Formats: sequence, structure tokens, C-alpha cells
Amino acid sequence: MKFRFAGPELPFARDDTTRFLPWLMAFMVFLAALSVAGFFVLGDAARAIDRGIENTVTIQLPAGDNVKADEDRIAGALTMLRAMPGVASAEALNREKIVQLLEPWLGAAARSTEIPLPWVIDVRVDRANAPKAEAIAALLQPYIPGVMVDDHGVWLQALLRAVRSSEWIAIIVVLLNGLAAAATVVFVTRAGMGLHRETIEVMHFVGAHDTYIARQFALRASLLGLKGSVIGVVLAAPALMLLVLLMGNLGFGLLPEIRLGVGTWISIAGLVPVAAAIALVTAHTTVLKSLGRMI
Amino acid sequence: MKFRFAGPELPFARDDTTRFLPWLMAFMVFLAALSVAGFFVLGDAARAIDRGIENTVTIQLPAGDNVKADEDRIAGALTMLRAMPGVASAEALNREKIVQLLEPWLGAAARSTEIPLPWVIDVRVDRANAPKAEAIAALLQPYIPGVMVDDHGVWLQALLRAVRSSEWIAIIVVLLNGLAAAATVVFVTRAGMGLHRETIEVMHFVGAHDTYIARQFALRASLLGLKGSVIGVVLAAPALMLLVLLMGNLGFGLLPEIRLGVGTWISIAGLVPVAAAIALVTAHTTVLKSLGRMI
Amino acid sequence: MNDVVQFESVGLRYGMGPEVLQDVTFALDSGSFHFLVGASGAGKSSLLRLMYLAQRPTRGYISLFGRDVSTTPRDDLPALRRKIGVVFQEFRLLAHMSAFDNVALPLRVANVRESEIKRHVEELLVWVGLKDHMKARPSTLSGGQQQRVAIARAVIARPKLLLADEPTGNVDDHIAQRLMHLFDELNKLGTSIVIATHNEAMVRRSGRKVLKLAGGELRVLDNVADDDSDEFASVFAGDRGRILL
Amino acid sequence: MNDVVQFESVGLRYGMGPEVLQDVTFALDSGSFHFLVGASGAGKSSLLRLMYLAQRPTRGYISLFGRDVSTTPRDDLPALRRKIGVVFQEFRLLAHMSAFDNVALPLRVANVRESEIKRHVEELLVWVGLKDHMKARPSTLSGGQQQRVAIARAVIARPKLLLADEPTGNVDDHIAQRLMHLFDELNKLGTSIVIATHNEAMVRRSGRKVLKLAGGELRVLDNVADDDSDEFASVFAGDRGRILL
Ligand SMILES: Nc1ncnc2c1ncn2[C@@H]1O[C@H](COP(=O)(O)OP(=O)(O)OP(=O)(O)O)[C@@H](O)[C@H]1O
Ligand SMILES: Nc1ncnc2c1ncn2[C@@H]1O[C@H](COP(=O)(O)OP(=O)(O)OP(=O)(O)O)[C@@H](O)[C@H]1O
Ligand SMILES: [Mg+2]
Ligand SMILES: [Mg+2]
Repeated sequence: MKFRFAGPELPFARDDTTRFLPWLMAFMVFLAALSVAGFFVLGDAARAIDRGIENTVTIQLPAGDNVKADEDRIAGALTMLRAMPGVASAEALNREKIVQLLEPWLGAAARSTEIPLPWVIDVRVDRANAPKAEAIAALLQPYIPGVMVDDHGVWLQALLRAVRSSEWIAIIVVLLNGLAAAATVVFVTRAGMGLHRETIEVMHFVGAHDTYIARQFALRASLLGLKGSVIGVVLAAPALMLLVLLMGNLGFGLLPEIRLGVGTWISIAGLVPVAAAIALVTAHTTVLKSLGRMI
Repeated sequence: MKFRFAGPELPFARDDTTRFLPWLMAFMVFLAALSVAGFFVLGDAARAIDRGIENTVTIQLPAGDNVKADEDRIAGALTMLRAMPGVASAEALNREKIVQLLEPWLGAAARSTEIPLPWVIDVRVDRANAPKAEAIAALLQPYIPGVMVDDHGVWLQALLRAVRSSEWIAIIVVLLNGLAAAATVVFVTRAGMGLHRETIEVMHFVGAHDTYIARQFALRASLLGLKGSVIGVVLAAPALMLLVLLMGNLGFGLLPEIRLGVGTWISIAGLVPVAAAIALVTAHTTVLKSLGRMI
Repeated sequence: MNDVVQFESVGLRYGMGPEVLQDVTFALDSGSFHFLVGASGAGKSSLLRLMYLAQRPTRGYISLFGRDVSTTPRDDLPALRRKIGVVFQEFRLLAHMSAFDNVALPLRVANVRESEIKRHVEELLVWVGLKDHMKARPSTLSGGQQQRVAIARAVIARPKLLLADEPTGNVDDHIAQRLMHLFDELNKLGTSIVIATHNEAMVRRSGRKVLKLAGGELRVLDNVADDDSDEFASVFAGDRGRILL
Repeated sequence: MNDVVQFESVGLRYGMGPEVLQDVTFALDSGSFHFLVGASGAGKSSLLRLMYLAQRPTRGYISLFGRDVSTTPRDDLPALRRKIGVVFQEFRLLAHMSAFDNVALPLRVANVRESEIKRHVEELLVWVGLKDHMKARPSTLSGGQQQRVAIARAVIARPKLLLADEPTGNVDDHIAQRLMHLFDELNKLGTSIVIATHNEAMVRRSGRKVLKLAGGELRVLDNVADDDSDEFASVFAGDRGRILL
């Protein structure tokens, strides 16, 4: 009587095979969840890097002996830069910001007043006709010797390429997991049909329709898929938080802080109904197809 | 008669269940191979970083108006540094080397003579009583204003921590895969025993020893494990080469070039016999234990 | 046309083997009662399998309840099968279900109400002497008890055609007679019945019509005694004469 | 002590059910021949299962070939089982193996040489009339053919004790007689034989000793005819008297 809604005829409960399905599903959903999270994080990173490329140029000026003189030179540099075609804005970073930037490199010494800190100017440029780093350097060099101009270009381009291909890998992993899940359901369903062949035959002989039988398999598969994908998501959540914690300080200021937004979590939760649906449809089709070959 | 060596009594060939085992094995060996490779690469990286930490200090000096004066100042700085306790050696980088270092940042401009390049001194220190970066800066500051001292410390320490924990993760993944493989063999063997219960009972009744039956399961499991792990390794090899290719240029000069040495490949190949052995022993034990509970 | 079963020149061959059935032609009226006899391996079970659609003939024409079997679409087969009750030689009870659930299966598949199922199944199980074993799994039943569950499952839905393959091989004469009585009752209600059996005594006693298989050919006899004496011996003779003491 | 089987106050109960066997005490000499009779569900198969070590008794003492079964270590059971041949009521043939391989199984397990296996198995299969079916899978054999394969497997290793559960339920009288002849031959070579059966005629004809199970108790009769007439009727009576027309 219990489990009556699935029809009690097929004794799935005793299959060792179907005990597998939830765990395999859990495993694949776990991987998919990681990949989905990775996809979103990489997307954030790519957007940040993309924004950075050619949009900003960082100019570093060595500190002179006299702070007042330095400030005058910087004011002059800012005027020259703002006049340059393609430059949207140019701002000197304040002292505190510079100390923050250097702290990971110099430690407490960054706050020591004995070390003359370099000055830094952030330049935002028009993406369309951005001036080349060399042009900026050539402009300032005569006026401020020792100036260093960094448009992050080459380096960031390489990073962006790497991030973009990682994004593709994440998508492919999710799709592969979907395929693997479907394949697993096919295998498990076929194994189940082999195991319960005798039962299926008898059910045919007493007049059961193919769909009557397929429904039982499909319902069972989707329940197992549901169970497995819930397990997978439930395991993925803490794993992801741990990973964020471990890798949070690996951005080195270059990449944005790693964060999992609401959209990410919703997408991950969305894996549960998707997995169950894959299991349902795959099992139903598999059974009907196999039964069609029986007499 | 074919397959006689395994005993023809247990009709494994018709189990859908055992068709799984090689693929699950392949999957787990694949992951294990990736982890093993990761472990070795991370080991290389950790050694390189470790060597870097506190062993070398980089000093950057702004270029003055006059190359000759700069060179004098540098010679003076070198003398002071070499006299410092804890300093093993101090060398100025030659022009070409500096250009190479700056090229990724400045592009072709690095070679332009119009930009005065900074000077760089590499200092090797005794690991035992290395002077602090601040001490060096304090020593040189009065003599060379604008000097920047970088002992890579904080940053590299963080990187090293990250690499070391990744190494642990790699080891744990390999071990988890081993456990998962064993668990899979247990499940598949149990499923097989359930499937062939009738056959096993009849074999008992005609006087077969437990080991006669266990042997057939164990041999089958190890053959499937062997097949699966070979597939896993064969798939892992190109995947690894592709990954090395994709990630080779992500070291950013900080990490050594990613390379898979002979040791790595041997360790990966070693996964095949290990997987087969796990399958053999696990299946044998599982069967004997289960049979012990039968009459 | 009132024929429940109609065979015309039906031949059956398994794989590359010899023809187990050759040119079998016969028809069964609704309400008829036949014994199917023949040596072990003569093709009795095969003939029954053709009738309950577990096997397609290699050649020839079979119709059930006036429908040509070969042109019946797959979706209509369940309806056809629900009119046929089968007692399999090897019982084919579902191991994971109780005796009650096994017998209830044909009714459940046909969506009969659970209360009605309970009443009918219990009544029938009491009748075949399994009052105390309704909840028992087949594996916990004796051979004869299993056979009676199989018979109960075959008759529970009051089929229009009952095919029984050696339905009394595992029970003693007393129970066998009681089961025959059950078949008689069903027959009186209009069910056509075919019983394959080796039980010579039972066939003789009943005086029913006989379908006799020998050498792949089928002959319909009004009575075992009608058989001419030479051939008669061979009705219950060994495997096509191969086995002789 | 020359007893092949010895039971002392053996009781058997399945789970929480009633005692199927109560205080069963008997001994079988080597070279003895008994029929085991009793109503369907009387416990015949259960008694045989105890003898071929498929079941442990709930109480009492069983010895086989002079060894106390309950104290025999697991590793010694195969040696014991090789001296016992069993024909199961439900045949228990291995579905994936040919008739030949099924019959060869006891010899293979005992590491007999393949050439010897071939000679013996083929000879025996010819004898039971399956010359043309040696390579056939059980599922492609008729019921009676399967039963004969099961019998061949039970006797191929010349067991010291042969236990057969309804070995002639699916064959006609001719083949049944031939199989009885096989059992007789084996018996003459010293094998103790116990055959559970419902076939009244066969028991009467043979005039062999009878083990009679009723109400969970076992009585040893020198002959069916020895039974006092009242009780005699119940030897072949229905399920403990519950089934009466
Ligand atoms: N699936 C099959 N494949 C090949 N041969 C088969 C198959 N089923 C039956 N046969 C063969 O067909 C012949 C007839 O078998 P069938 O089961 O119809 O005999 P039967 O009259 O029922 O015999 P019995 O009285 O022993 O049950 C036998 O020789 C058997 O070996
Ligand atoms: N595994 C089991 N679990 C519970 N009850 C069982 C089990 N096996 C048998 N029984 C019960 O024990 C009783 C005796 O069964 P057994 O199979 O020994 O009878 P039998 O004399 O061989 O009958 P038959 O002639 O019908 O084969 C029956 O009532 C049966 O339901
Ligand atoms: Mg048959
Ligand atoms: Mg029995």
C-alpha cells in the first residue's frame, strides 16, 4: 500500500543498482554546481578585467625630496593629461590609498614616514581612442623624469583570455554533467529493466500498457534524481563557501573579490529540478523504446 | 570455454551493472591523474616560491638625469649592502635584463631610450639572519632617495600558503578517489551478488568453495578496474597536456613554467595497477564477507 | 463468427531449429473445454504461448476473439490480453509480492477499485486453500501452494479464454480434482479452456475433448478413447519415441 | 554407524510461523530408498532442504555421513555437499548455461578433467533423452526437458545421497518410469535415495518404503499399504484437510 502512487509492481527498493543513481546524480550535480559557481565568478572577473583594459592607465611617479614640489609637479601632470585627447579623467590617488596598495609589498614600512612613497595617478581613458601608454610616458617624461606608465594591457589581455576559456570550460563541464546524468539514467533504467524483465513480462501478460510500466520507472528515476541532486546541491554549498574562503585572498588586488551572488545560488538550486526532469524524461523514453522491442 | 580462466559459471557479461564499473573507474582515475599532476606542479611551484622567500630581496632605484652618476650611486649602494650582516651577495642587473623584466608592462616602450629605466639590484640573503626590507630601505634612503625595497615576503608567503593547501587538496582528492573506487567496487559486487544469487546458491549446493566464487568476482572486478583505469589514464594524458598549454602562460613570471616531468607521468601510470589492485582486493573481501552470511 | 481462437496453417520454428509446429489449424468455440496432450517437448507450451501472445508464429494466421493478431496494433494488445488468463508451467509469480498482490495484479492493472479487489481475491484464495497464506511471498510457499496462487491469478479477472500449462503437476490428486472443479465452474460461465497436461488419469476421467500434438501436427479428438489404439499409446508416449525403456 | 542421514527431535519453524516440522526423528541407511509423501504444504521440501543444508533446523540434531551438521565448519561444507545430489522442485537450472554445462557443473566445481566431463555428461544426457538439446539454454527447453536436465545434474557426480523433490511432475508416465529406473540403478550402486512426490501411482507401484509427513510429524512406513486405512486416505489428502470438495 505504501508507495502505492508509483505502483507496487516493480520492486525497485531491492535493486542495488538504483541505490547508485542518487549518489552518481549527487556527484554530477555537485560538479555542475561548482562549475556554475565558477562560471559566475569567472564572469565577474572577466567583466572587471575587461573594464580595466584600456579604460584605466596607472602612472607612477617617484617621490622627490620635497613634498610641496612633488605636489606641484603632479598638478602640472594632471593638467597635461586632462588636455590629452582620449583622456576622460585623471586623478591623483591620495596618500592613504597608496599606502594601502603598497602595504602587501612593504608591510608596516609602508606607513613609515621615512620611506618616500611614490605618487600614483589613475587615468580613465575613452575606450574608443585611448592614447598608448608610450605616448603618455613620452608626454610626461621631460617634465617628470622617472615616470612609469602602466596600461595593464598585455598582461590583462592574457588574463582575460585565460578567464574567458575557463568560462567555456565551466559551461562545457555543466553540459557534460547533464549528458553524463542522462547516460547514467539510461544505464540504470536498462539495468533495471533487465533485472525486472520477468516482472515486466508478467505485467504485459496480465494486460498492462507500456506507459503503465514506463511511468513506474520514470517516477522512480525522477525521485532518485531529485534525491541525488538535492544531496549534490547540499554538499556543494558548504564546499563553495569554503573555496571562496580559501581563494578569497588570492585575487591580489588584481581581480575583484570572489563573491557568490543571489543569481549564482538560484542557478545552482535550479540544478535540482533540471536533474529530476532529465531523469524523468530519460527513463520514460528509455523504457518505452525498450518495451517497443519486446513482444 | 572462452573466458574459462575466470570460470564460466557467473554470467557477468550480461550484467548491465558491471558495464558501469569501467566508466566509473575511468572517471575516478581521470580525476586522480589530474590531482597527481596538480600535486607535482604545485610541489614545483612551492619549492620555487620557498626558494624565493627571504632568499632574495629586490631593490629598485629611480633613474637620475645622468647615467654615470647613477652608476656611481649604485656602486656605492652595492658596497654598503655587501657590508651589511646577513647579506650573501648583491648584484646590479644589467640593462638588458631590466628591459626584459619591464617589457610585459611597458611593451616596446621599454626599449625606447627616451624612458629612463629604473635600476635594479638583486640581493641574496642568508636565510638564517636575513635583514628586514625596512632595514635595507632605512640604510639606503639617505644615500639614494626614492629607493624601493621589496623582499616579496608577505605576498609570497600568502602565495605559498595557498599553494601548500592546494597540494593538500590534491592529495585528499586522490585518496577520496581511491575510497570512492573501493566503494564503487563494493556496490557493484554486492549488486552482482544480488543479481547472481540464484547461481551462487546452486554453486554452493553442488559443492563450490566460497573462494571459488569469490575468485570469479575478484578477477572480473580487477579486469574491469584495469580497463577503466587504462581508459582514465589515456583520457587524462591529452587533457593534462591541453591544460599545461592553456595555463602555461599564467605563471606571470612569478611561478616556474608548468612542466610535467617523468616522475609525474610514472606516478599517473601507477594509478592503473593501483586501481586494479583495489578492485581485486575489495571484490574478493566483499564476496567472502557476504558469502559468510549465507548458509 | 463465434470463435475465440482460430489458427490457420500456423507454423513455428525457434531460430534455425526444426519446425516445432507444422500447419496447425483449429478453432475453439467460446465455452469449449479441451485438454492439450503430447509428449514432453511436443510443443504444448509453444502452442499455448502463441495463444497468449508471448510468441509470434513463423507463418500462418492466428486470430483471437475475431481479431487478426498480426495486424493488431501494439496499443490494443493489453485489451486483448486482459481477456486471456494464463497459468504458466513455471508459475511466474512475482517474487517480491505477497500471494494476495500476485492474484490482485490483473485487477490492479485494469484499475479495479481496491475494495472490490480485496473481496474477490480473498474469496478466491480461500477457495484454493490458501486462507492462511495470503500475505506470504511466493518463496515462502510450497510448490503446490505456488501453483494454486498462479491458478488464482489466471482466473481472478474471469477471462474469456483460460490457458493452463500443466496446472496440477505439483499437487496431489485431491487438490487436482478441486482445481478441475474450479475450471469447470469457469467453463460453465462461458470461458473457453485449454489445459496442457501429462496427467493421463485426469484426461480419461473427464471425458473432455483432446488436442493432441505429435510430430508438430495437431489433431482434435472428441475424446482420448476416440484415438485409434496404435496412436493412442503415443499420446502419452515419450519424447517422439526416443525414450523407450 | 552406517547411517547416511540421522535426524533426532528436529524441529523447524519459519520466522514466527507455526512449527512446520515437529520432533522429526529418523535415520537412513546407506543404500536405502524412500518416498517422501504428504499433502501440499506438509513440509516435504522443507525436510529435504534440511538434508541438503539449505536450511538450519530450529532445534534438534542432524548428522550427515556421521558428521554433526551444526558443528561442521563452513570450509568443510562443500565436501559434504559434493556427496549429495539434489533435484529441486523448481529445477534451479542456470539460465545462462547450456544443458551440457548445467549438468557438468558439479564435476567442474570438483575439478574433474574436461575430457572426462565430456564423456560422462554426454552419456547421461543421451540417456535422459536430451541428445539433441545438449547445447540448448534452459529457457529454450520444454518443462519436461528442463526437469530431466535437473535430474542429470543431480546424479552426474554419483552422489552418496540423492534427494529429489517432485522429479516427475512435468513428465508423462513413460518418462517418469524411465527416470525411476535411473534412480533404481543409482540405488543399486549404493546411493541412498529420497524422493518427494505426489504421484500416488508411482509410490504404490514401487512398493518402496515411505516417509509420511502429516501435521508436522514424520512416520516411517515399510509400504504405503501398511498405513492403516483411515490415515491412509490422508497420505494423499489435501492441505491438512482444509481442501474438500
Ligand atoms: N525459446 C525456445 N528456443 C528454442 N527452442 C525452444 C524454445 N522453446 C521451446 N523450444 C523447443 O521446442 C520444443 C517444444 O517445446 P515446448 O515447451 O513447447 O514442449 P512441451 O510440449 O510444452 O513439453 P513439456 O511437456 O516437457 O513441457 C522443445 O524441443 C524445446 O526444446
Ligand atoms: N522460506 C519459508 N518461509 C516461511 N514459510 C515457509 C518457507 N518455506 C516453506 N514455508 C511454509 O512451510 C510449509 C511447508 O512447505 P514445504 O515447501 O516444505 O511443503 P511441501 O510439502 O514441499 O509442499 P508441496 O507438495 O506443495 O511442494 C508451507 O506451509 C509453506 O508455506
Ligand atoms: Mg511445456
Ligand atoms: Mg515442495
